[in-house]
Amino acid sequence: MDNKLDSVIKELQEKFSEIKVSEQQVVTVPVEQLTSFMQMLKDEYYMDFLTNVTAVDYPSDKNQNGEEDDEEDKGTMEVIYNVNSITEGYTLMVKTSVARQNPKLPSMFSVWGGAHFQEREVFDLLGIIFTDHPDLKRILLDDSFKGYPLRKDFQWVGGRK
Amino acid sequence: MLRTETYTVNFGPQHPATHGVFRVMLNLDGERIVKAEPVCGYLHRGVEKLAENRTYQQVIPYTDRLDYLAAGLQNQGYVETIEKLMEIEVPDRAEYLRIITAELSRIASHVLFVGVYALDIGAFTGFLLCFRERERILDLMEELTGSRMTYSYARIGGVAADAPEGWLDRVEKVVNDLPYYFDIYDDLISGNEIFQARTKYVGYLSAESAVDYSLSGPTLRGSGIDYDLRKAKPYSIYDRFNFEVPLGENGDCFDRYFCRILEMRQSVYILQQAIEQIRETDGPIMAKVPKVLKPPKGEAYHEIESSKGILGYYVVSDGSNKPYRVHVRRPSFVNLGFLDEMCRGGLVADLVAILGSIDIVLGEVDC
Amino acid sequence: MFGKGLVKGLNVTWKEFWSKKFTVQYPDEQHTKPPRFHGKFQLNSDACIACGLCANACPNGVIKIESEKVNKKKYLTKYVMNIQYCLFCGMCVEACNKGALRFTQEHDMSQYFYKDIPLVFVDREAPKPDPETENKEKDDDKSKKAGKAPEKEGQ
Amino acid sequence: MLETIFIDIANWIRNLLGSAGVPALWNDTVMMLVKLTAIIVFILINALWLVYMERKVAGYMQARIGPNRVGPKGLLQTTADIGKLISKEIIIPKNVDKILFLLAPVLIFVPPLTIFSVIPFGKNMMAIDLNIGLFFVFAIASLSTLIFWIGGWSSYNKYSLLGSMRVISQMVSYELPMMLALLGVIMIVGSLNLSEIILAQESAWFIISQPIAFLIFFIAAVAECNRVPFDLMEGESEIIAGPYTEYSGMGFAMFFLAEYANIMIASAMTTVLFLGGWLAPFGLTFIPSWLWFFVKMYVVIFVFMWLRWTYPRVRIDQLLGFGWKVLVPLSLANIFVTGIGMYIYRALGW
Repeated sequence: MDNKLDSVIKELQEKFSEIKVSEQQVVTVPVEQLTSFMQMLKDEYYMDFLTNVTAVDYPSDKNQNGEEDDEEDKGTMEVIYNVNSITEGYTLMVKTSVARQNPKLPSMFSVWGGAHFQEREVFDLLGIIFTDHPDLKRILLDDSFKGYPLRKDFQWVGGRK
Repeated sequence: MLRTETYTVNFGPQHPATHGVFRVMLNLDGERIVKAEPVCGYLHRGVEKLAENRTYQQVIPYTDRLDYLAAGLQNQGYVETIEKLMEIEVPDRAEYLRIITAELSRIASHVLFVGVYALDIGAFTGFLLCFRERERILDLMEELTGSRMTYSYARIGGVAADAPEGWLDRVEKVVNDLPYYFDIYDDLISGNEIFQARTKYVGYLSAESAVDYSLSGPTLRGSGIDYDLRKAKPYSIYDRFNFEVPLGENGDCFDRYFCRILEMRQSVYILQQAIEQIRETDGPIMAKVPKVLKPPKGEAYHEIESSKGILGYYVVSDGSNKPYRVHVRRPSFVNLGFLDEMCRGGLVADLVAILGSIDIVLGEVDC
Repeated sequence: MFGKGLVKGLNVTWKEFWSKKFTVQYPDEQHTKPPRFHGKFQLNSDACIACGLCANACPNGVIKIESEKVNKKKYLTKYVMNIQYCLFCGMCVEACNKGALRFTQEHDMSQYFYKDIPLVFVDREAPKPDPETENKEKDDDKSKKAGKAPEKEGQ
Repeated sequence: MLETIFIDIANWIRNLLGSAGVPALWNDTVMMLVKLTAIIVFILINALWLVYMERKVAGYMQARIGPNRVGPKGLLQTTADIGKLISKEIIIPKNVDKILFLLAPVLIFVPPLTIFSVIPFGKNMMAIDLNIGLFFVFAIASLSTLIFWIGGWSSYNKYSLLGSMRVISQMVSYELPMMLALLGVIMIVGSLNLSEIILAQESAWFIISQPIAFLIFFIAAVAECNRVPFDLMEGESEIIAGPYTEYSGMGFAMFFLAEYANIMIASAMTTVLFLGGWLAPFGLTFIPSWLWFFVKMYVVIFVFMWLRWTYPRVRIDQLLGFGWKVLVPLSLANIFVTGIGMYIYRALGW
């Protein structure tokens, strides 16, 4: 199974020179090529099942340490896609990172319908904007909620004494 | 001039058929559904955020509260992810105990589904009869873990406690009794012509759109797609058991319902094998795990087949004793994504049948 | 034939009508609870050494422990569980090395007033230390101060 | 003695009044009032008992024991429930049509009470011996639908409206096969008088000679009473409680009890029309006729409950389709066959 995935990744590396592959076979794709890369995964490698979409917030170290810095936030947010192939049986983790200042990337709704709810959830909790998403609005939190709770700098008010 | 108007009905959040606090904004034309927009979040507790302030072990009780009807599966999914992250080998006996709890949880969840679905369709008796059988499973779990629903049984590297004396015999007895009760459900619910009229050819879900919308579990298999992670990518020790993956043909509510009944029978089969094999397996129930868990920097994504569908945990570690990020891919939540298309053109009564056949748990949807 | 399922269903309910009933009439009869049942907590305050492992293991910050140092030993002065936040996961009982904290079979923990909910196991003054040992302790304190710091951090 | 106990009581009162010199017209009026009061009390006590019975039957079919705490064996459970409901506040939502909203629960008991005045409970035991009894019964019975609709419409609630529209469509499509099915019986008897219908069953109950008519009538009666599997009006997993959604306290209790009054009527009519009314089967005449009537009625009521706790609910389109496509043609065919049968019967000169 892994061998199959290895060959797929190798082929992908030939086609997209800019992608990076880690030891755990995690593919990192730049945002610009994301849509064409994903479309290729679906059309040519039968990766028809998008299981998981999520994102992780990585603020830059400077801000984490609390040092005052007037320069713009250099932190990033990683968006993670887990794609399975029902027919071939392999699974692939695809990552892409966007700037924390302006977290925008194309929606995968046109490739997999399953992205619809999950991207809405990511938008809701992390504030990443998926352009071309048909109905991007809050899904778990209240519409009037301010802030994005899963960001690391989110300040939570309330709770028990 | 004669004209008709559509009107909006708030179906929920306090509605008996939404299985909790879930709301569907219905646009109705008479009784026909024009649009059904699911609105969730009434039970959002921020488990993912809470997990960031807990140590790795302390997250386990919170996973119980996601799918509280099948907590054993939730625990298993989480601890296996951490074990994947830390590369821990779990002892065999612990694996068997996990499988037994997981499959018992699956049956408990499916039995409840059958009962609740009967209730949704209008048959009250099926509901309470199913509870009677579920109770026996809960009693077993209480004996093993001390809790009836939120087990917190799996631990990173093993399980919390070994089976008490005679427990396996009692499990075997219950497991051998179960098929008799499934026959009763078949007589009372599945075989009933009114029930079939209500569910057959209702809420059609084509195989293509099921895959496209990432639906999983019996909802996907009801449309005839053979995708059960226990078979497709055997995790834990599922490769040691013989079982089949039941599939539906038409992709309607009845197929989704009946898949679950058949799945319970397969679970019974797995359990019988597991009990036979665990009797020959002695040994520790815990791997050698440090008291303070500090997984190496990195990330892991692991999927298991829960009773509702594919349950995935994504955990990022930054090397400290608390997870940097925990994300749960909840099957109930993703399965809801196709509700609107399935309901369109149906009647209000069909919405209840369709929503019931997806088998959502609000604790899991809202996380 | 159409109607077969309908008759079968009627047959099932007819049989159930005459069969054994499963109701447990609660206050009069009670379910038997297994030994591992997660009921009300019980603390053996003599066995407790106020190490704080239980408080650390708790995912929800339910347990509050206060202790004073008497005669070189930690003396437990306060042990309160705010069980309104308790998940009954059993992590604290599992963490206890001395077997001081354990579950009982008692499940009825309802109270009329909110202030009565927390379980106060220990709330006492520390006994006056013996003057002889106290002097010794003072000497020990000075020498051991450096060693103590990491212990506190662990809590 | 036991056979005529109620008639004796009535005669005793009549004689008492007569000997006291009350004019005949007043005597009749007083007698009528006594009879109607007796019927009202009878219905209310029965409705209370039926709620209890329903809960017990439900419990037993669901492997539990049902109410058993209030009173001996839980017999006072319904009384306690009604007491609770009476003491509750009647909530009137903001935009409801107040007059109709409050009128509906008051009116809901009128049709059942009226109908019971013509039903023969035993030999010569009826308040009014009406010539067109059967016609009267069904004319009044369909009125209760209208009252449900009044309640649902005035509630200003979408669920109530959906429920009341369902009631109307259900009534329209099931009243027809019900009446058509009964035509077979009426053709054989040649009278609309309920006593005569019972007496015509001396040799064989109509359930034997008119089995299809019985089935159609029974199904339609279940539908008319809004019972499972045709309880679309309530449909608690779809439209919460239908027309009752906004009712609270006593308003709700009235609707609730009226449901059982309607069941009593449906089962009483089934008994009268198909099960031989108060006629004793197998020559067991030592048991009083009115007791036979009750036994038969309660057997039918039990079947009603048995169905309710077994079957799921049908959908509105299936309900209407079943009524128009199956029951109506079937009942027409039944009339046809009955007519031919009667013709042959007469031609043979039996």
